[in-house]
Amino acid sequence: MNAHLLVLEVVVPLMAAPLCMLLPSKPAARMFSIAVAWITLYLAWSILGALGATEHGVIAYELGGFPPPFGIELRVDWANAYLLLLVSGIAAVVLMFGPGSAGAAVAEGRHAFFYTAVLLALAGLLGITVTGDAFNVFVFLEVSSLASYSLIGLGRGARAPMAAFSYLIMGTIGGTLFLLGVGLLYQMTGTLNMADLTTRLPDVLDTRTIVLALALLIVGVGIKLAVYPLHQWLPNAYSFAPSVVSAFLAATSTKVMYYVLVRIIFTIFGAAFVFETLHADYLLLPLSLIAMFGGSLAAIYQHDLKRLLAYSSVAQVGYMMLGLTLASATGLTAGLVHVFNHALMKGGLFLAVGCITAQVGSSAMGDLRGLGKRMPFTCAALVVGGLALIGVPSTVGFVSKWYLVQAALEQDLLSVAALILLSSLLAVVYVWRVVELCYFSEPDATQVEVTGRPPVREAPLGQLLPTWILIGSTIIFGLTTDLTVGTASKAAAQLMGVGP
Amino acid sequence: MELALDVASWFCLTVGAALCVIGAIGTLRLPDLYTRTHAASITDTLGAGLVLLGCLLQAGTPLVAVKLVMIYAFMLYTGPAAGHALVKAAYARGVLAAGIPEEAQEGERPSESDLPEEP
Amino acid sequence: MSEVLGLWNYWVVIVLMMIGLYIMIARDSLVKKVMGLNIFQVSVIMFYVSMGKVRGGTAPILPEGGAEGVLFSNPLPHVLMLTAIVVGIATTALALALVVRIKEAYGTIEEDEIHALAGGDGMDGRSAVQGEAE
Amino acid sequence: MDFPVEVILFLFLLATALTVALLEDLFAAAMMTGIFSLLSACLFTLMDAVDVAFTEAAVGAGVSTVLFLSTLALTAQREKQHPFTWFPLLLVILTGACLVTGTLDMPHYGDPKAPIHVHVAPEYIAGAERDFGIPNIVTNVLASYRGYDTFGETVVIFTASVGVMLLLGHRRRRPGPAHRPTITPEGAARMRDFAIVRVVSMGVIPLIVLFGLYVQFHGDFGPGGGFQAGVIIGAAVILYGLIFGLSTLQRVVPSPLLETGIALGVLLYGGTGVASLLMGGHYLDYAVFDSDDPKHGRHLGILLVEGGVGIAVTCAMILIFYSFAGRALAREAFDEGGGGQ
Repeated sequence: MNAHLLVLEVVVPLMAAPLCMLLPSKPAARMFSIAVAWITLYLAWSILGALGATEHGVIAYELGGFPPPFGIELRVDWANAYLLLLVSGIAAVVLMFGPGSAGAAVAEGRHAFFYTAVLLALAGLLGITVTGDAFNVFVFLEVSSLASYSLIGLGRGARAPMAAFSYLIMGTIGGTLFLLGVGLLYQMTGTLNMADLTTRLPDVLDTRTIVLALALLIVGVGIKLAVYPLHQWLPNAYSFAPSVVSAFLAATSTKVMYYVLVRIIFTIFGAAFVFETLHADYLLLPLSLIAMFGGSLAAIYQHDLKRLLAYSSVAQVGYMMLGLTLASATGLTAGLVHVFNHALMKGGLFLAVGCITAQVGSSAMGDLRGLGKRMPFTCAALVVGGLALIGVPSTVGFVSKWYLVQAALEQDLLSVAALILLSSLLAVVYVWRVVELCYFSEPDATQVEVTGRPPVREAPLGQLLPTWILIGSTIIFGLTTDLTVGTASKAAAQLMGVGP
Repeated sequence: MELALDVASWFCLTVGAALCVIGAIGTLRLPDLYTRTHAASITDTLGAGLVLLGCLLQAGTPLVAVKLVMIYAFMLYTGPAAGHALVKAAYARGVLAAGIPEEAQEGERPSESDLPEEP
Repeated sequence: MSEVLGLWNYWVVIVLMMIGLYIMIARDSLVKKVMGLNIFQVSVIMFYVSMGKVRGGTAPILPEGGAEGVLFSNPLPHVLMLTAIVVGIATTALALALVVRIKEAYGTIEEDEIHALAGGDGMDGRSAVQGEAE
Repeated sequence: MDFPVEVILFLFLLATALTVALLEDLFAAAMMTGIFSLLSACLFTLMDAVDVAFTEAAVGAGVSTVLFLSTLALTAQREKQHPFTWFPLLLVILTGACLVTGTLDMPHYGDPKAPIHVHVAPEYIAGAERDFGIPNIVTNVLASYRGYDTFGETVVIFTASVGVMLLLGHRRRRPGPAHRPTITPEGAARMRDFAIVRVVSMGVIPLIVLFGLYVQFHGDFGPGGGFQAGVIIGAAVILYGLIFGLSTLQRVVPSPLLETGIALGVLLYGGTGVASLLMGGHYLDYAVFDSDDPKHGRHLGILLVEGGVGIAVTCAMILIFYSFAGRALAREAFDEGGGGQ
């Protein structure tokens, strides 16, 4: 069984999805999908363990028994093993939350379809992460994207389908540009296997076609990753989607796309070509700095908590891109650590918003007034998550910013280090707005009467538990960094070609 | 023998192609939907039929020949039916024929109340 | 000159792609956007298929007498593009389903009118709240 | 020799694409997109990609046209005129210029010495006869070397139908003023009154299904395979629904049956892989199915996975049609959809 871990990681959720659709009842589908997500988490953990036992830190699997580059190869090293653990872990926790507001949008008797779609999105993301074949990335990218478009379209209110449609148009442009880029690479080298591409690309690196291929791949992935200025779909998609879907996508989808970008730049093309020959950092570095500030500034002016978090995601993608652009082992470690940490905090925060919308019926900032007394645990989760976003010591945010600043200082980019710290102050502003509303302002008496809803109570345990698992782990992984930083630094060393 | 076959097939192909062009001109130039459909049917049956016959004469194996015959049979069967459905739908929707006064076309078509009302 | 003869069809495909892309980003009608999406994807498929063509080659199906001395076009792009076509129709179906939902919610499928109805370009928090509460 | 034909077809394609861009009548534009697909299918045939051409014709000119027309019947028939803006045009021209620059170092069209023709592909052509004995190399590569991609492809179509059912699968609880409940039965009744259409379709539909089955099982030898067969059989069933009404069709093929079918199709594909795992091979390694004769085992495996694709795609096509037709507010979906067949 051990030998087939890689393929099982994808096939288990992939085959569970149609099975889940056939389940007759809502609780059965829910329990089944949770179980499947935990199995994938277990498999991801085993893969990480198996990787530690190997000599070079690489596990490969030949699908259909055909040797690469003829058949499709699955190939896992430290970077994707780390991502597998993150994605399956988030899915395992988020699925426990239940469908939230998406439940209302699904027709009676079709509730299993919601879980089917989540499992498909999960399978797609795991498939992207585990594969060693460039075209296969596209196939699983589309599986996960199609599932996420439909999940976003389930959001409450009239605007969710429009947000999903805009995302679909942008996402398909991105996916198709990616496909075109893969096509150009294939045309110049004759292979689709990533490892084979790495060996065959140096012969043709000086052609304009390869430069174009790189540009297409970066733009294609950049759209799905919401790299500034290609992020326009993200705020609407995250704020109109059901909260649980926002939590899942914010914590996994962009993270996997970040991994794909890292794989393209560092494994396929090589950092030397991208950053020393082409000087992509001249473009990417300013863009990531603009994202950090633009995203945070926009977040400050939002009137809706979900939208605030969505804009904060744009800023956080900026931090990750900054780590990548620094093109050093430390920078890459910082980027990868931040991927993990941001997934924990954003997942937890969106779940907390899910608790609030389930009780209050809205995520508008105004409705947060005085919520600290009525929903103490949920608001505490918001505060802890917010502190992690700022980067307060003993939270995960501090760890990633520490490494990021260190990487900037390593290259004598003092100004960049200063900007990182400065942008954290912006996070303080928008987090403080939330804290102030929750704890230091009284609920609007008129508002309560107008809405005429039953008094707001604390969210049920079934929703609080997953929220606090994620929020709690932002503290745990802020204190013990062995798993995150340890694995990320191994992955970074491997990607830079220095390590084992 | 070879030559005779070639000549015959060339003849069929050329005439078939010419008929297709005539059908196309008719579809563009005729005044209304009904006459245009009529022109298009030339392409459907005669033009395509002759082209297929020309190909049939060039067919090397019986399998190919049988396939070509089946294609033509299918076209003969479905083409007119599709044209019929199209024209009848247009008629029911109130598309007028050219050259006939509008009043003369009233009355015979199903009245609007028979149709499910518009959203 | 040899470039013109050797690369012209890639250029035509690029023009087609750009027409599709233009429809997607410039037109306001959502259905029209999906049509542009179709054209864009078919052009990329055509790009792949043209690079699989070998001059003087034939379709990659082994003839009955054996494949001795027969030159085949490259089958791999064909295989990949079959998958891409399926992805294309799947995306189209989902996009059109969303369009139907949007029409039901707003009564129009013109993007600018939807934004006007939704209040601003979607950057306004108040309208986000209304959307949520509906 | 085929050079001028290609040039002419490309010119037609350009004209069609421009027409789609300029037309304000969305029905006409939908038909033009169908024609665009058909022309591309012709070009694919010239470029030796017969399987791709087949699929594009069935999907682009068939299924997606029906989907477009059903959507238009539910939404709007004309596009509004908008003032012209320069920015998108400039962006597109710039992108196009970059792409053209990138093509300059490419191997030329049809060059037999291009990297893609010398590196991996020769093995596929040699292996088709040596290891598989399947004449259609495309079917062979699709189901064996890249069988995992094809599994993903089946899941893509499954995902799309799950998504469409999630979004459109339920009736609106409170229809707005502009909407009426579905009027499918009446709309269909009119088509049913067309005696000629009814009789012809009763003759044609079984033939189409038969042809679909031929495509399914002949895919090893000629162009075709599970996906194309699924689309064709699905189209036949949809045609039946267009003529005899959605409610009649749903009595014949009820929705739950299709939902089970699509799930089983995906499971059959994935299950073939799991079976090969359990028999000691790698995932989707069909050779283990017959330890004495790997060729035979591979045949069996390819038959099974193609069957899975066929079942899943047939059910997916019909389910997607159900979701749209179930929302049909006007009879146009049926009239015009029937004309588009």
